[in-house]
Amino acid sequence: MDLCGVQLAGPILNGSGTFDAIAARRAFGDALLERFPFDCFVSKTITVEPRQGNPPPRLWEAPGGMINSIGLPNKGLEGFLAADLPQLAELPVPLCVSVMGFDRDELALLVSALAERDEVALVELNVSCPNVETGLIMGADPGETAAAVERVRGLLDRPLIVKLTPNATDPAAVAGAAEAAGADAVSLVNTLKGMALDPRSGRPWLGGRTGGLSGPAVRAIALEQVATVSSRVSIPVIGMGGIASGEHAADFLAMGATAVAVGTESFRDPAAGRRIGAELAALGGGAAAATADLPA
Amino acid sequence: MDLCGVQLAGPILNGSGTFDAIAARRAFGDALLERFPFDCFVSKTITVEPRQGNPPPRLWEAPGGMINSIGLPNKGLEGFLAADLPQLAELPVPLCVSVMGFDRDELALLVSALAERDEVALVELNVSCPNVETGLIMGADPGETAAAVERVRGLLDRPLIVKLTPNATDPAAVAGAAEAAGADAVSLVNTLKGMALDPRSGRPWLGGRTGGLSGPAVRAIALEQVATVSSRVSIPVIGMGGIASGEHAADFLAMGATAVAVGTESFRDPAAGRRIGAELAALGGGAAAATADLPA
Amino acid sequence: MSGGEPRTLAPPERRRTEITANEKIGAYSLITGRDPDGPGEPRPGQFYMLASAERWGGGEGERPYLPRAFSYARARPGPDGVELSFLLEDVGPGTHRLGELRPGDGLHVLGPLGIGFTPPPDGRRAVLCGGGIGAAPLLCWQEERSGGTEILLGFRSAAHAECASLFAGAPTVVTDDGSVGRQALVTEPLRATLEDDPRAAVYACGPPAMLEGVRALCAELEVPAQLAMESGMACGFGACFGCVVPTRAGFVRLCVDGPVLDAARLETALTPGAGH
Amino acid sequence: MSGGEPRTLAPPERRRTEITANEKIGAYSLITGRDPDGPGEPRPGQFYMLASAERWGGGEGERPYLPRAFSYARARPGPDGVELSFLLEDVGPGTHRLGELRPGDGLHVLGPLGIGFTPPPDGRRAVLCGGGIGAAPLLCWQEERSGGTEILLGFRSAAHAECASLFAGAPTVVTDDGSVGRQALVTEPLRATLEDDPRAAVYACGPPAMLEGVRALCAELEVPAQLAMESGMACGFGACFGCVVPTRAGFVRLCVDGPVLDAARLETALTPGAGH
Ligand SMILES: Cc1cc2nc3c(=O)[nH]c(=O)nc-3n(C[C@H](O)[C@H](O)[C@H](O)COP(=O)(O)OP(=O)(O)OC[C@H]3O[C@@H](n4cnc5c(N)ncnc54)[C@H](O)[C@@H]3O)c2cc1C
Ligand SMILES: Cc1cc2nc3c(=O)[nH]c(=O)nc-3n(C[C@H](O)[C@H](O)[C@H](O)COP(=O)(O)OP(=O)(O)OC[C@H]3O[C@@H](n4cnc5c(N)ncnc54)[C@H](O)[C@@H]3O)c2cc1C
Ligand SMILES: Cc1cc2nc3c(=O)[nH]c(=O)nc-3n(C[C@H](O)[C@H](O)[C@H](O)COP(=O)(O)O)c2cc1C
Ligand SMILES: Cc1cc2nc3c(=O)[nH]c(=O)nc-3n(C[C@H](O)[C@H](O)[C@H](O)COP(=O)(O)O)c2cc1C
Ligand code: FES
Ligand code: FES
Repeated sequence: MDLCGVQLAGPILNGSGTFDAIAARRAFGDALLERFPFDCFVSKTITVEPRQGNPPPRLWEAPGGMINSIGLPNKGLEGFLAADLPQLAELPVPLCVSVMGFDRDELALLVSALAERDEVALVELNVSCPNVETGLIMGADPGETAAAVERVRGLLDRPLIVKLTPNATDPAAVAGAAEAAGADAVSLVNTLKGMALDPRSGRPWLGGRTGGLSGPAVRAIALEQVATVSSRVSIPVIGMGGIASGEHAADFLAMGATAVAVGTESFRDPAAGRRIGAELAALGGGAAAATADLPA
Repeated sequence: MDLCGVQLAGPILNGSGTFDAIAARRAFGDALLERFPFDCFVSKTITVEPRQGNPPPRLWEAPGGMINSIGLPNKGLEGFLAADLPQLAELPVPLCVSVMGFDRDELALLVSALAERDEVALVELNVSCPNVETGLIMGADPGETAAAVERVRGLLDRPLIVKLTPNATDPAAVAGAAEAAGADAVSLVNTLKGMALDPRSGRPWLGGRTGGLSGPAVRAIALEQVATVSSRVSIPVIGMGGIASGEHAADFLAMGATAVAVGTESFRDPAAGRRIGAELAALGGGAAAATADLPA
Repeated sequence: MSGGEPRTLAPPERRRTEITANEKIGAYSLITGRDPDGPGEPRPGQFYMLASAERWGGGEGERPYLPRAFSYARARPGPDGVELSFLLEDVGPGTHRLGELRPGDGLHVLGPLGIGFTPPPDGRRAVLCGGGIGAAPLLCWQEERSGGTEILLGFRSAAHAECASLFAGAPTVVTDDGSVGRQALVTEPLRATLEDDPRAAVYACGPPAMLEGVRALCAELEVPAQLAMESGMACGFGACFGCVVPTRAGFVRLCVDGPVLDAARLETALTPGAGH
Repeated sequence: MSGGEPRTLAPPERRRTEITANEKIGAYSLITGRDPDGPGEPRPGQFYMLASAERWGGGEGERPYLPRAFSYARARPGPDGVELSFLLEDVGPGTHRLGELRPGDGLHVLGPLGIGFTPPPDGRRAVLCGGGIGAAPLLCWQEERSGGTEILLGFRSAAHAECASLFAGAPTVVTDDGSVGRQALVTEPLRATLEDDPRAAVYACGPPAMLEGVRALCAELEVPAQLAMESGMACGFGACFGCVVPTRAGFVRLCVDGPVLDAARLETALTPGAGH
């Protein structure tokens, strides 16, 4: 299939931050590359400066899912380019790099650095963070999102995906603004803001106090947002949120998604992406969707 | 305990639309009144005109919860006052009537009619619907919410609760606007927008196409919103969303709620409210919270 | 009973019963629970909301999460409370889990709920007409109406038809595949008996398409009919407004205004989302 | 093994094993699964992510939803693949469900994962020090280090101490309540043996407070120590970044950079949220 001009063997991506191919290769060796679970690999979100992330505990198991407060630990742009990018380039699938900036200059810095590297097939803007200049969550506000996309659009000759947050009154308006500003695709949903208390102390369990809910619990919410966004934009939509089977993936495709991403389900089985792709292909629709856009 | 000046025997309410005391009395007889599950009864939301509600199917079982697309069926204001109110007045606990208007004039009509009836101890404004004049979801927009509260505030000499929707970028801003406009309390969360497909046809399952997610799946989201809203307003907060045990109730109280409401869990057991109240009392904290505000 | 309706009131809380038997009856399971705290005389056509006490929602299960509705098939007095039997067809996670219960296991019940069957008006004879698992509520209805009932049952196959043996007398059985009785829909013998003698009252339970066939036939022949219907239910006691079916007078909640409805109230017995 | 680390690589997918035994060892359970598709020689200190094949998430379970991490306690070659044993303490829904498994049941495993124990440097003697369920990884480590290991085990009570019988030789056992051995924390006999002869390398596993006691003691006596640590894990293979513990060089993911860490890397072995 074709995703914004990038050829993929199938419609299954990973959700950013839910699969570290470098760490997985340490655990699984080169067998990981031979049986790679995804048709396109999305990196964990990187920022300009290195980040340690949030203090532990970072995980909470919730009904039908989990809450994480990871806090975007990463080596920073330089560390990523030097240490991670060469290893990610060895993966058997196209690479999408996810970036987050705390203001537009940071975003521009990240995108222009990636634009120079041929290993990078696509770039995803993670806009689920506050703009430190305006205080607004970029991805919850159409104007903020449009301004971010406009700032970086000219810096990159490859597809630009905007990852939407579900914690917004009208994600479709944000998607529309991203499209108008030149985004090539949107992906959704990121995690939903959530919280859990330590049963012993009655105080917030997570080191970051609040976290993001993911997994089957959010599937119905994600599917509704994907359906609404798909009906509002004409660029490709990458759907995710609680996908754990080929049937779930088919539901997202039926509601207008061009591709889907698997996140939390990979924690239960690193091969989940491969299984879901196979189940989808067996359903027929998925295979059709996956090949429909291939050039004749 | 005291909720906006209304004395309650404990902090457990029902979520609007999740318990029909009149129908339940047909099924359970007067034993329902002897072992009434809630400390305050909240009616299903009523509108000015009668409504049939959405076509079936109206229910979908989701991971850790359910999606409903009921569509606010009700007898309309006149039918409610004539047929339902006298029966609800027989309940052994104070009555809160939930109302929804499709514009501010409707809200004013509803609130002034209720203001004339002594059986009504509190009124809850369900603002999770679009304002037909502006097209905005009232409860997602601070300005819309404030305007609605201002319009009805002077019409009612009893406590006015504003029920917030979680489908908003910043529910705390909406809560703050409601407080500033004169609301006596806020309650949250209403259901989260969600969707499911018919496994056989691949088309939306629910007659209303989309619906609202409730139950344990939304608990973490609800708790976070209750914590954030509680830290932003000084009026009482009524917390709900997936509460199924005394521990869950205690979590909401610990994060600043004054009282809690039980919704979906009542579908699994009509006595859930009573059980949760007893579990909360056994935890100690709940009993303390429940009596802390009693006049000495 | 209240207000003359065939409705026995339920205690206002879920209670735990203990499974005393689980028998395979061909393709179905007949599970029985001892219910010391519930009323001894539910009315035929009433139902209970069931959930297994273990591995069902609330800390254990993703689905089933909500309880499931089942007509009671039998209620027999015992020394330690009424013994309630339910006839189950395994169609999904809830019925599957219930079918796995073993003697000694806990079964949560709420009920009896809803309105049951009303006796035939003006001396008409009762004709009980079941499709598949719809035989369940007809079993107790036959037991209560000592003698004089005619029973017509349709099944998919011989394995499903085995449950006909639970009925007294000699039910007329037809099957989709002709493996037991004639190969026919149950509306065929129903038409025959009604055309033969229309002084009948029909009591039918089964899949939506069959109920619609019965409804249309009885309307045509001007025979009164009561249909025990199904729809997706979350609560069973009128709380969620989820179980509505369309009637000539608008939507009604099947759990409090049904599940038995007079066929004359319906334009159609087909409801979107009901059946499987 | 890769890069000299004591790490056996895992196949990159979860696989199903079959439970062959589940024995009660006092307060703990020792479950064994036959793993025909996994590597035969995991390294002591490595762990597996486990989930029962039935009634665990994904359609069945609210919690447990994620797999749970367990050090393997024994790996023995068998005709149909390696037999992996895990020693479990029932502390919540996941360990409870695993403890219920019966021979023939399915057990999903991913692993072996993480980095195991490194042999003692420069001819030091190995001192294995376990607290409670922390005995698990020491069992295979003792088996692999034929002879010459000293074993010190601390337990809450006699029921917990029963698992000392799984070890070869005569482990030194102390308990919190004095019901078996002396009433003491395990750091007491550890201090005694290290003060007696500091040419040792300590291998410790147990609750955070005990590990912190071991770390501080070994730092004081300048004895090298390797700690097999715990933290909440979602994935076990570096994907979620959830399992970090603080080290002198910042947070490290325990599942890929541990679970065995050199004590010298830590300022403290106490991590918020770990242990129970
Ligand atoms: C009053 C009444 C009496 C009944 N009496 C009996 C009886 O005596 N014996 C008997 O066997 N059955 C009886 N039923 C039917 C029984 O309640 C259903 O078969 C049962 O609820 C199915 O549950 P399940 O989990 O096994 O299957 P489900 O998976 O719930 O499947 C049942 C149907 O529900 C729909 N469905 C699928 N997934 C979902 C979902 N996630 N959310 C919502 N709907 C979904 C589909 O249409 C599917 O075919 C009765 C029903 C009613 C209303
Ligand atoms: C590398 C490694 C090796 C291990 N080896 C063993 C072993 O050999 N034997 C053994 O018995 N155990 C071992 N453990 C510990 C084992 O993984 C845990 O005991 C197990 O995960 C607990 O799961 P549970 O569902 O039974 O309990 P949980 O309910 O998960 O309780 C465990 C702790 O998690 C926290 N908690 C409670 N609720 C939640 C929630 N909803 N979300 C997140 N955290 C929560 C609390 O601190 C609680 O005390 C090991 C752990 C690691 C990391
Ligand atoms: C542990 C964890 C870490 C995540 N980190 C990131 C991240 O760095 N960047 C990002 O855009 N999304 C991140 N996400 C969100 C996922 O990519 C995905 O949008 C979300 O989890 C919903 O999909 P799922 O339900 O399949 O997990 C993370 C999710 C989890 C669970
Ligand atoms: C079937 C159903 C009907 C509902 N109807 C209403 C309603 O009429 N008015 C309203 O304000 N909220 C309504 N709600 C929302 C609940 O009152 C409550 O806010 C929500 O379900 C979250 O709580 P829970 O998870 O405990 O159910 C309804 C919820 C359900 C499940
Ligand atoms: S099942 Fe809830 S109202 Fe009928
Ligand atoms: S458990 Fe997921 S990174 Fe370690």
